[in-house]
Amino acid sequence: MAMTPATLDVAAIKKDFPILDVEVHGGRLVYLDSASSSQKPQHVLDVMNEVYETTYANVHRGVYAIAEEATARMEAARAKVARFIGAPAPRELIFGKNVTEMINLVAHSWGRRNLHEGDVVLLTMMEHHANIVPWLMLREERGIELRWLDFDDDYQLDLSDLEQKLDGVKLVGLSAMSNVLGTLNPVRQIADAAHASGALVLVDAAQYVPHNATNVMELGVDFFGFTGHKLLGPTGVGCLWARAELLEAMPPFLGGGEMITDVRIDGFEPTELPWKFEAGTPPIAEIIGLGAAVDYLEHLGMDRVREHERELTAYALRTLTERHGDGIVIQGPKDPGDRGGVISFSYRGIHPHDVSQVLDERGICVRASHHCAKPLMRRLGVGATCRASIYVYNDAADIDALSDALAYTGEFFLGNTER
Amino acid sequence: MAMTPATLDVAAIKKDFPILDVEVHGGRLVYLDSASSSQKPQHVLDVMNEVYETTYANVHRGVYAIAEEATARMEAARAKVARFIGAPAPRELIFGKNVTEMINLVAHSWGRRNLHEGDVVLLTMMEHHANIVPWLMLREERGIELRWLDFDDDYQLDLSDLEQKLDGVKLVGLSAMSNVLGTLNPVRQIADAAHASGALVLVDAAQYVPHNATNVMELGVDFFGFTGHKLLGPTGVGCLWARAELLEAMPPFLGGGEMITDVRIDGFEPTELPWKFEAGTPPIAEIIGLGAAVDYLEHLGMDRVREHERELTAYALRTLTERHGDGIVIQGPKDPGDRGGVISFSYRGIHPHDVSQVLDERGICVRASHHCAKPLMRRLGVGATCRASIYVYNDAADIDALSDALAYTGEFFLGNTER
Amino acid sequence: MPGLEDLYREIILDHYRNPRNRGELAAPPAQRVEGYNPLCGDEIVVYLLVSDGEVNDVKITGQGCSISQSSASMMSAAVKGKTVDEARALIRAFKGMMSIHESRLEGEGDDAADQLLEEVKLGDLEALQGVVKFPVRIKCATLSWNTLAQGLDQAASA
Amino acid sequence: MPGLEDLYREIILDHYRNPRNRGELAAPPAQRVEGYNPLCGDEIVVYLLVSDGEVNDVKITGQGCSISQSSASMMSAAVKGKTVDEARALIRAFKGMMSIHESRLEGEGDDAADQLLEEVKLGDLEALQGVVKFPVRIKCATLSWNTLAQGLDQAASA
Ligand SMILES: Cc1ncc(COP(=O)(O)O)c(C=O)c1O
Ligand SMILES: Cc1ncc(COP(=O)(O)O)c(C=O)c1O
Repeated sequence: MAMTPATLDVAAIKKDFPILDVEVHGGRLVYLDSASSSQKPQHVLDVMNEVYETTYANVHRGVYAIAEEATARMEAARAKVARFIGAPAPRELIFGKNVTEMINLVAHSWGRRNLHEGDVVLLTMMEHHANIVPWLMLREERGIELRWLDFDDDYQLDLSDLEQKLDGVKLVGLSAMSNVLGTLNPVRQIADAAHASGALVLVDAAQYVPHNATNVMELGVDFFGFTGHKLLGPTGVGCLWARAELLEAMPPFLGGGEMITDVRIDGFEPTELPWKFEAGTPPIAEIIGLGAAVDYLEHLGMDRVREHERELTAYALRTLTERHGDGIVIQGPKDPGDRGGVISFSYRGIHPHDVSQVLDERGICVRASHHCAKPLMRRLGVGATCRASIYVYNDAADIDALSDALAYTGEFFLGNTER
Repeated sequence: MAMTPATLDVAAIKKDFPILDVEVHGGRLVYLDSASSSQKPQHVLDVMNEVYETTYANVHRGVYAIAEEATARMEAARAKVARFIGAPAPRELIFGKNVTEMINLVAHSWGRRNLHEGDVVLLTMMEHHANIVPWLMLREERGIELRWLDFDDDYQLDLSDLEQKLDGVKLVGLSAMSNVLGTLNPVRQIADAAHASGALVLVDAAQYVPHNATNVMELGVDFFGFTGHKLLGPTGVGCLWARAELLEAMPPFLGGGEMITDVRIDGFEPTELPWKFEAGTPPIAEIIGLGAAVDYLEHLGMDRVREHERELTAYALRTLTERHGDGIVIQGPKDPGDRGGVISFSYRGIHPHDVSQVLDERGICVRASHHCAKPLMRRLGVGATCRASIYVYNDAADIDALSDALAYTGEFFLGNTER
Repeated sequence: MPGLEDLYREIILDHYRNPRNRGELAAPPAQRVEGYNPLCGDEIVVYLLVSDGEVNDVKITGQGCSISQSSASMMSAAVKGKTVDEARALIRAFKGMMSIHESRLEGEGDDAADQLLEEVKLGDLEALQGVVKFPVRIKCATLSWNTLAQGLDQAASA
Repeated sequence: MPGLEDLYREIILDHYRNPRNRGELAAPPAQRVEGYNPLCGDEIVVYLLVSDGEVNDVKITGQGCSISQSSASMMSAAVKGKTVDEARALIRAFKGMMSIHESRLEGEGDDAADQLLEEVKLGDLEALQGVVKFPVRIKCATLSWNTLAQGLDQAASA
């Protein structure tokens, strides 16, 4: 018998998320904006509260019991998150405030040491600003060149001329999954080609890690960033994994306490990994909270999470196109196997802001925005899209609610005809 | 009748902090390490939980109700914290992950634009690494000069040759209160002298804001950083206030979402204050939690907080020296009016690690460390000190417990004689 | 919690579905000014014919959400035929009505804005007052007004 | 929760109060190596007289906490008169006992260390095992051992 993962028990999962009990405008909350930020299960809140209520202290160096305990819990969370993404060693996992900071860390520390005028950084046309602006800043500062990988009619990266594109490239930066199109990119294939031509690979996995079983070694990448608040974790914590040799050769980024072994009035020595890149008091409770989020997800099983989302995405694509026909235009791959549960669309020419506003009246949360991907918006020829995105706590009823509310939105703005 | 602030009702306050009910090694927790990080009142935890449980969403641009509400709460917290420090406008208050990051922000963004080879940054010999290492990094990178203000026998800054010292100085960086000595520095006086000679002033107020009524305009400074976790707030949030003209003239620091108005494949435009300096998803719940901490402190009254700490510090200095005589050496100003409630000491030649370890057995938390101030440790001629530090939830009984446990520590290591 | 009816008053939807003064004017003699809301991608072009201190004609093109488009339409109807001074007073009053959130961030009091609101009659435009309850949408509502202000400056220096 | 008695065994306090092999050796012929724990400021100097593959004499100076000082004292007693190979095996075994926390951070398994522990007899040194329950203090306990290792390397290449 083939090992098919059983489906998630979404009804039970919904009960784990207190916010899903909230009433909005007199109805239930239908949260379809997890690509912006996920909701948090009670377990994550409980663990953070427990730390603050029973064993909170600043970490590292404290000799007393609650400081030892807080440190042990934070480092245990580091080990857990590292294992969760298949990292060979916890000391290769650096914490900061969000993935944006982590990509900036790479641009500042690795980039300023290794990129010089004329060096090329290859990005994709579906990057989030977090993986564009740091490189634009380096371009302004030292004249590196940015090059772009476009995508085809099914919103998949066009790799036909990848080898030429890689010429002169020192770093490839790509998102493992687009936060607008939902496209799951062929990270391994690109990483192999990049390495063959001598480039390193930075992956923005903000949308990938929350939804897919992850193994950085199998992906074969060099830098790998993701963010806690999209992963059922609290705000205020981001993660960067990188190979130890790379991190060891890089100069520190932020300077301050925790990241040194010695400071004199005329110089300092940075300390060992991971703390070398963690200046100042880390987000202690947040890291521990992220560890609890990982526990929760592992309890569900990441294969099941992916399978659930693939099925629900298939259901959504089918339902929305069957019901709304040409009225809805979905920007993203057709095959649910090629994509995650992020569905960008435009509806009957109604502006995304207006769509989202009317959906809100029905308790439905979708994002109407450029989704921090303006180059992509220009490439698509739109100013903004509506985006519905799913996670473990969503089910077919949520999709049906969206579909009904879209029909209502059409009536509201355009009058009574459904198409 | 003179307006003397009534003393705090510490017994009632202790009940607001769940962790103070915890048993350690079978006794009550005596937390005397608030200079490292403060404990959190139930109110702060409640507010953060409430956000996550009822109205959590990513901030900015979300059109739906819970996103509007989360944004409104975060921006209300910004306004509250700004008011708390007497800042004229909320948009002058930038949030990051800790004060270390905020000082690095100034060094990267203002420093790299305004400091060139040979320019001088004047620091004090009692700075925390957070206000040293970023400048050492700039020194390595572009050959700025660091100059140092020493202190006198009563651990007060020596300002006798301040004018000469200011010659060629572009920036003065000083902590408003030393995290080791407890010294309250004459910020206004130094700021006036600095401005008169054309230098700007950056204040590390990590130890000041939690314990003193603060008004940045009256202090007359330019950059002013502090950190949430020492201020009854959660981990993961730091603050920088600076005058709007300065912030507006500075280039952005981290690049990514939220901090732009436009991104093209060949450039970007940063957005307005404060978001220009807040790339990526901010620590949403943490900022709101910090707002709740400020509410709690304002409810107590910052004048009372200061008065309580002055009195308790006086009591501690008296008790410890009367009981332990020459056995205890306290590094810090004698007059409680000149200092905050941070008491560094060495005890009968016993190593601080050992002292702290034995105190822990009695449930007493003090820090044994260089306190991230190695240049100061070298200046004091010690490797480390023990540091007991107080806050609103400490009382005379906590000091008595410390004093008794010190006697026990002496017996434990040195045998039965008290001196 | 504010509801849809606070935002999408009938008169707003009417202006959205049947925008007034849609079209272009030859520039010159007219002023042509572009406005752009980077948050949502809304674009607007305002054409403005000013002579003898009076706004003789206004035309609007562009695309965007119902709030930005209806606000532009209402704006065009409100300032057409007014003196430049009256138009400027209207801009100040309208932005006063809208800027409660923004001015708080600046740390300014709202007194001046409140006073203006009492002096200038906004008429139909008051239908947009509900937008204030939806802070994200304020920039949609003010886009055409900021563009108009730029156009008036341009005309004055022409 | 581990208590004081886990850490400060009587034998440790004895070595702290009455350190063995305190003093200096003329260098050369002895090796002189400095060790430094930046976290707590502990300093140690190890003097090492090695000849014919044997550790003929060891002396220690420096200052630090009871754990670092007693560990140094015990170390000196344990390796004096041992062959260099025996001393190296002792270092590995001792660090194996101590490094549970550190090796986890490296992502390595603890199997090799466990095996070594069974083969090499640590004797008195096992009193330091309690330190493992106090991760912050591990670096205190290993300081003199790391310094010894450096000294042996230095002697080998001298
Ligand atoms: C004076 C001073 N500055 C800076 C810091 C650094 O604060 P954080 O670790 O929150 O960045 C501290 C506390 O550790 C401090 O006491
Ligand atoms: C693909 C991608 N990269 C980066 C980010 C930025 O994440 P954060 O705001 O947590 O830094 C996001 C989410 O906003 C994203 O979807």
